[in-house]
Order: sequence, then structure tokens, then C-alpha cells
Amino acid sequence: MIAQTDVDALAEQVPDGALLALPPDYSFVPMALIRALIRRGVKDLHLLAVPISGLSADLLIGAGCVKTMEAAAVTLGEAGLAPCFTRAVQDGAIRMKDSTCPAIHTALQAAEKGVPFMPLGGVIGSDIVKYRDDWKVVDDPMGQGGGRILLLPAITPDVALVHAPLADAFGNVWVGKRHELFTIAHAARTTLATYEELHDGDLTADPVLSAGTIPAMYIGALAQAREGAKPLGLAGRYVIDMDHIRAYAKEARTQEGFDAYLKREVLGPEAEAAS
Amino acid sequence: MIAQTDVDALAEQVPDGALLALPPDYSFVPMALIRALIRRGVKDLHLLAVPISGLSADLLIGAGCVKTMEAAAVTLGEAGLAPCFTRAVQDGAIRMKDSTCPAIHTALQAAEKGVPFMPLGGVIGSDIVKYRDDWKVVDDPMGQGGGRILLLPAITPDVALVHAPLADAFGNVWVGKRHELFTIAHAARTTLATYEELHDGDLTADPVLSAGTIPAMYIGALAQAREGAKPLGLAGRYVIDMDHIRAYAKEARTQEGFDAYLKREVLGPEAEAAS
Amino acid sequence: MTTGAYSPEEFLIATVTRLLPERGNAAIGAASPIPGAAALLQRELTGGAFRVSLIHGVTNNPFTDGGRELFDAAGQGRIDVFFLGGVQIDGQANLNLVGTGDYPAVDRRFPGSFGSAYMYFTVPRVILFRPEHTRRVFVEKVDFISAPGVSPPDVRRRGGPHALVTELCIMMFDRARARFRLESVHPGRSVEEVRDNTGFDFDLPDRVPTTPEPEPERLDILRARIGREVAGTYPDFAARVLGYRARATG
Amino acid sequence: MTTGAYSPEEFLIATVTRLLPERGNAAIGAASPIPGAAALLQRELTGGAFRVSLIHGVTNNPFTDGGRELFDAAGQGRIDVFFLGGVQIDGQANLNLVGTGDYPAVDRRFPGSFGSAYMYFTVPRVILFRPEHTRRVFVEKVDFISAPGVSPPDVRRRGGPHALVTELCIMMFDRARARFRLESVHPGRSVEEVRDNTGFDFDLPDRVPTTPEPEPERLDILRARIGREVAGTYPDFAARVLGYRARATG
Repeated sequence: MIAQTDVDALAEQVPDGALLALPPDYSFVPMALIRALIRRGVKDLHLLAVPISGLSADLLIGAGCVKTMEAAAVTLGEAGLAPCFTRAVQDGAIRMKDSTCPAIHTALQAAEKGVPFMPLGGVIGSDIVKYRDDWKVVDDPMGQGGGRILLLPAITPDVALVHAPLADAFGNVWVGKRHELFTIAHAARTTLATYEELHDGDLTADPVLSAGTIPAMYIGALAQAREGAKPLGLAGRYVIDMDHIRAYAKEARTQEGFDAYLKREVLGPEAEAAS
Repeated sequence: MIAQTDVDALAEQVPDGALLALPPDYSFVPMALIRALIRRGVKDLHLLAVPISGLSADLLIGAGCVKTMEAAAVTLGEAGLAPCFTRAVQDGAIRMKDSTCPAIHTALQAAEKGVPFMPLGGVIGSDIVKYRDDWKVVDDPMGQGGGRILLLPAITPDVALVHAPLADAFGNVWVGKRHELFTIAHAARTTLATYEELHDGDLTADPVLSAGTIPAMYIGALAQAREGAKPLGLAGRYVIDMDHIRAYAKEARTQEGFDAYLKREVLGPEAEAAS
Repeated sequence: MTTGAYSPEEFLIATVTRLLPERGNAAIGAASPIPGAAALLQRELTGGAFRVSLIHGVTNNPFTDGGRELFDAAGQGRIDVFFLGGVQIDGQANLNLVGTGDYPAVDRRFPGSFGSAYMYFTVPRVILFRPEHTRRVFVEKVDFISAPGVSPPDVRRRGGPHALVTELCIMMFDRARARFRLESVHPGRSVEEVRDNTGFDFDLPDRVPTTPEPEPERLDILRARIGREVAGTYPDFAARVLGYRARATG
Repeated sequence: MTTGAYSPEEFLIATVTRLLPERGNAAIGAASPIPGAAALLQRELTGGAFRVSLIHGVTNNPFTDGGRELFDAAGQGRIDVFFLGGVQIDGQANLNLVGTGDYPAVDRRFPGSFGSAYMYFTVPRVILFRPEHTRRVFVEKVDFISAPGVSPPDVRRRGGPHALVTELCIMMFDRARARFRLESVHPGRSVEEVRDNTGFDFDLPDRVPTTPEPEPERLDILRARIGREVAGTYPDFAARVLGYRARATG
């Protein structure tokens, strides 16, 4: 059994300076928890997008919670550039560790397997490699004359965050075919999860749902958060609110605009009263 | 759309000399297809157990279809030693490539990622390594002083075999949480699948079933085979027939006993008539 | 806003379709509605022998093993066609998706390299799609190489650039020579216009044909059948370009 | 067939339970009903702080990511307790699960090494469970090392042998010295009996205590609650040893 708590208590479990893994905007991002993290004033985060991010990273960056960002891309998709990310990189306010999608998946798979590194094809000759002194290009270590290959060190996030459609009283979390969330949870030291609905029964014992269930072994704590991915979407439940995202993209083009958004949408009246 | 055929036609698609990947006895083994392979007289197979095998490998070995066997173990579980496997190894009739469970998973993951090798922790100092000249122990290639580590070459099966509870008209195959079957299908050049029931609709589009579905992209051909895993079990449908397995273990202790089993259970009256 | 009997987008869709093979698997990224529509049109034209995966799609998305499956499948050699673009593209087909100016202190930052640094190596036929044909995009040398156009022989590479489609022309890429060659110029455009707006040197045959106009039967299929297929993934595009409006889904 | 008020299996279950920690994750292989029952009993005794996964189990099997998940989880450091056996075990805790005689032309072939060569390195507390205590099993030097008991410092290793439980005794393993030490001898057994039936040298304290008999309250819990838990995975064992008969399930 895993302690059930609320979103703000969950946010307390993310320490300042943590290496925090975030799902991509299309894959079950716990936005309510992201907002709670900002309210708690988390600092010096190292964000890892798996492998890209959008609104969640942009809010944390705009709110001053982030020190470094590793991603294959940060974007609001059809709504355009992620404004706070773009500004912070151009101003040098955060350090960006540019990567490429499969490199992030691979580095997490290395952590998942408990090996110090894993190879990846391609990438050599990209300037990404030039600026990643933690990556290494070696001659075929099998000695087969296979040419040069890139080795990526494992990435072990301190905390992974996920919002799931279902969880159960045992702490199991159902994410369906979003299998990258399995990988993140396996790779991370712990995973904090919010969820829409409590499933009656053991998800790992269900012959159909078990295929999409992350077992409790990987979950540190849980909190219910209905509509917890909004304004992003949750496949099969609600779609992304593109009007909200477009309005955000416009408003956050200036730090003042972002601050107004933050005050209105994140910090909220009760947070103001408390501060 | 993928051609639907019958089990014997499916068996025609496994060439002599193929590197054939088999699921473990507890994970959706296409026994009807194995029997069809024996009837077709397939020869010189290189079997890969993922990562262990039992009845399916033992039948193929006893019937003289196998040249080499790679596995972490071959056993009939509670019914004891796999008799044909044991005899063939002791007699030198097949060449056994001993491995260990995670090494087989890892080598398939290397093929899945299209990389020539993948590292694995542990294992060094095991005599398994001594007899595997395709494996390599190297000093930490990241140059971090991490010590020695084992590198395993990718294994790309020519054909993987699977029996699934469900398939659909598009060629998608549902295996639930038996996720090693995803890995096998991704790693193999092609996968031949039998299934119990045709699902009405697109399994990859179903919000719940998609999490356990191998997409048609990996499937070469399909055939319906009701009760196609028997006498092994199929989780959620039927349990293993332990009486059959125990009787087999006893009968097949001699080659003559095995031949009688083969004639009765595999070659069948119609096969006899045809021969 | 149609040119003759078709819109500029419809022209580009038809043009891209002609660059696609008769069979194989295409994967389409989230922000690529024109290539996506072109690939789905080719699927119709080939009776399904050409298969299409919209990798972030609600429909036409067969992937079930998380974000890495596309890249794994490409590494296995199962993806035959992919589309890439770039903030900058140079004459060696190097792509920059990261930013302009001196990295890391870029002047203008863009989202990032996505999977380009990998897909460019693993997918045999990568089609570069970048409608804006200006010297701002097509530069002598990119400021940051997200993905290199060619590789030395000691780097395993089965994939790379095949063709470039812009609002002005089609260019084909010769990997051995590491150079583009002008293949055709779109109706109403000229070789001079291409040259004036391209910052890199490229091969120019004696006679440059005009890119064919969309075949009427292809336009019919496009308008009748493709809107519905792309609407789940590119609703705005389906409505605006292909006149398809889906009912709201939850 | 009980010795006093408990069966030999119940004695071994109670004995193994005392070697388990108060919390953490245990994983149990398919052919290990006594360790499985011991682990499930410890789960009851710790109110669930000690967690148990039956890796091929129909019930009590939380794994959802295929055969590799157990090994990955061990590599991540999430598995704290595992059980191994062996056709042969030697004084350095080397395990042989492959066969006897000169490999590869073995005299007697056994199933194979399973995951031993990996789990022995990654699981901090590996308990060796081998009831048959004879010189055939406990040899000077194994014929084939499936998994080595100790490793040189340049091999990363967090796990290894913790204790050995047989029908005669408990031995603890000292990794620094690479030697077993006799911890206790089971009721009715003697140090001489252990020595006579052990083919390797081991440390012998001046006074060797007797292994405690099963605590009555543990036997009660075992009989009342554990049969049902193991029946899905070890039906024969649940019926024979723990008196539990499940209804047939499809």
C-alpha cells in the first residue's frame, strides 16, 4: 500500500536541485502537480524532457525554478515557440543541454537496465555531440571493425512525474500504451503520480489493464487530481485546450505577460492571500 | 492488411536453417505451429529461447529439426528435465550455446534498437562467458574507471513465433502484458503469429487493448489456431495440462518413447496417411 | 486562394506524393501536415502497399511501445520514408533545427533537433520539406548541425537526404557528391528565382523541367478521402486546406 | 510426515523466514515453493513492508513489462532478496546449474544457468536454498561456474551470497573471506553430520547453536493464510504441504 496524499503534499516531495523527468505534452503530463511545484517555490531543478517538452517545462522555466534543461526540443507545437524557454536560452538564464529524441530514450534505458552506458547509432557528426562532454564516440568496442559509435551515459532522474487516467489503492498506475512512462518510472529513483480515477481492484491482476500498468514498486507517492493534465490533453478523456495554449504563447512573450499568467492561473487567489 | 493463412502454410514460411526465436513455456507458445513445423520436416534450425524454453524446444530437438540451441535454460519445470534436450546435449547431437536470462533479453534489445551490441552488468566470472566467443568483456569504454563490463552482440532472429489470444484483420496481435513478445517481434526480421480469436476492429486504435498489441508492421503472416498453445497454457484462457507434460516427460525419456509420442500427438493419422 | 484549380498546399501535396515509393513504411512527425497528407494520398494510390504512421496521431498511429518505438523501428530498418525540415539547410544537406548565431549563445533559439540526428542516418529516403525558399533558410553553411547530410565511411549510415521540396522547386540530393541538383521548377517560377533565393551552390542541368501540376484524379482523392484521415492529428489543416471538419471528440 | 508438530517443509519455511529483512522486495522464481512460502510469510509478519513478487506467478506477480523487467529491476537495485540453488555449490559459493563433468561434453546435463549469472551480482541478499545436503551437491570446486560467489574489485557488484539453507544446517557466507561459516545445525542434526556431507572446507565456530524450531504463531499464520497465496503458482505444493486446495480455474 502506498500513501495517498494531495497534489501540494506531492510537490513537497520534489527536493530543490532534483533531476526531474517530464513526459512530453502529448503523454500524460501532471500539470496540476507542475503548478503545485511552482507554488511551493521549487528551485534549481534540472529538467529532463522525455524526449521533448512544452507547456510544463515552459512554466517551470518562466517561474524561475530551473537551472538546466535537457531535451531534444521544447516547443508549444502548433502554438509555436515555447516563450519562456526561448527567452531563457537566448538570455543565458538557463543552461540548455541539447539532445536528440532517441538519445534520451536510450540513456533512460541504460538507467532502466542498471548499466553505465548504452550505444546509439547515428548522431555522429551532429554538433549536438560536440557540446556534450558527457557523451563519447568510440571505435567499435566489439573489435569487429563496425566503425565509430556513440555511447551515452545512463540518466537516472531523481524524480519522474506522471499523470495517469487510473490508479489503484495498491499504488499501481495505468498509463495504457504510453510506454515511455514505464521506461521513465523504471529509470527514475522514484515516481510521483497524479491520477484521474481510483480503480477498484488490483490493476496488475487485471488481464487487460495490466499491460498498461506501472506497478507500485516504482511509485513513491500518489494523489488524485481530476482533470490533472489540463490545459493539456489526456488521451481518451479530454483533448488539449489549444485556445489556452495559443493565448499562453502570446501572453508569455514578455516576462510581464508570463507573470500575469502565473498569478492568474498558477498562484491563484488563495496563494496570493498566503504570500 | 496481412494475408491470413492456416497453420501448415505458416510453417512453410520458416526456412530450413533459420534462427528461430521461441517464447518461454509460460508465455504464449504457438504449439500448433511447432507441431506443423515438425510435420513440414524443417531442418537445421538454430533455436533461441527467450530466455528459457521447454516443451516446444524439446519436441523440435527430439524430431531432429535442431542444429544449435541458445537458452538460459531448457526445462519442463515441475515435470522435470526436458528429455530430448538433455539427451541431445549429452550425446552431442546439438550444440548448446549456454546463456543467462538477461543476456538474451539484452541481445534482443540490441537488435530492437539496431545497435551492434549492448552492455550487461554482472555475469563476468561465469563460465558462460568463457565458452561464448561472440561475447566480449572490455574495460569501461566510457573511460570513467567503471571497471570491466560485458558486451553482448545483437541477436536478430530470422523468424519469431507467437500464439496470441487476439488478432485483427489488419494483422495486429494482442499479447497483453507479455511484453517480451514485443521485444522479440521488434528484434526479429519477421514474426509469424497464430491466434485464438479474431478481434472485430483495429487493436491499435483501442484505448485499452492497444497497450498489449504488437502492430502489424512486425507481423509477416497470421493463422487462426484455436487452443493453439495446448498442451501449454494461455493466460486467462486455459491452464497448462500438467498431466500431459508429466506423461510426456516420462514417455520421451527414450528416443523410442519420444517417437511414439511424435507419431501419436504430432504427425497424426492424416500425416501418416500422407507419408 | 487557389492557383488555377488547386491551392498551393494541394500542389505541394501532389508534388511530394510523386517522390514517394510504391511500398514501404512512412513515419510522419506532429508538425508536418502537408507531408502527412501526401503520404496518406500515396497510401490510397498504392492500395495500402505504402503504409503511413502519424507518430503523434490519434488515428493512423500504430505505435504501441512508447516514444522510442519509432526510433527503434528506424534502427531496425523498418521505416523507409521520413520528412525533415530545418531553420537552416545548407548545400551539403546539413540541417539546423536549434538556432541561429554562435551556439550556445544563439541569437534566435528554435525548439531543438528532435530526432533528426538519428532519423537522418537510419531512414533510406528522407525528404526535406521546407516551403519558405529564401537565403535566410538555404545558407552556405548552417550555424549548428543538428543532423549532418553526409558521413565519413567509418560511420554506419543507411539513410540520408533524398530530395528537397520548397515553394519554388524540387532538388535531388547526390550523397556521393554531397550536392543538390535542381530537379524541376514549379509552374510560374524560374531557375533565376531559385538561384537568387538559395545561399548555397547547387548543380544545374542544361534544361530544367517544370514540376507537373497536380493530376485531377489525385486532387479528387485528396479532397474526398484524405481530410478525414488527417483530421484527428491536424484538425486545423484538415479544415482549412482540405475542407474537412470533424465533429468534436472528447 | 511431521517431525513433532511441524513438517520438514514447515521447518525450512520458518528457518528461511528468519533470514529475511524487515522490508524490501523479494523476487521468487518458478521452482521455489519453500522460499516463496517463506517470503510470503515474512510479508504477513511485517505487515506488508517486505514485498514479494512471484515472477511467474498467476497471483502476487506485479511485473507488467515482460521477462526482462525482473532483471532490469535488479539492475536498478530494486530487488533486495533472491533465492538460488544449484546442482553443485562449492566453498566459494560458486553455483553450477548447467551440468556435471567436463563442459561442454557434460556427463549429466541440467536445465541451465537461468538468471543466476546476473541476479547473484545485483541482489544484495541472495539466499542459497538447497535441501539435499550431500557431497554430491556441496563440492570442493564446481564443474561449471554458472554464477561466481565472489568477484575481483574491477567488476561492479552490489550483490552476492548471504546464507545457505540445507536440510542439515544454516551457513552464512563471508564475502570478504570468500568462505562459509556454519551458523546453526538443525534440531537432531550434528556438526559431524554436516562435515561428513560437505565436500568443501568451512569455518566452524567453537560453539554451534541449534536452529530454532518454528514459532507456533508463525506456523499458525503459515497454515491459515499462505496456502491461498501460493496456490496460484505452486498448486501441488499448496495442497501437499500447506493443505490448501484451490478450485479449478480456467
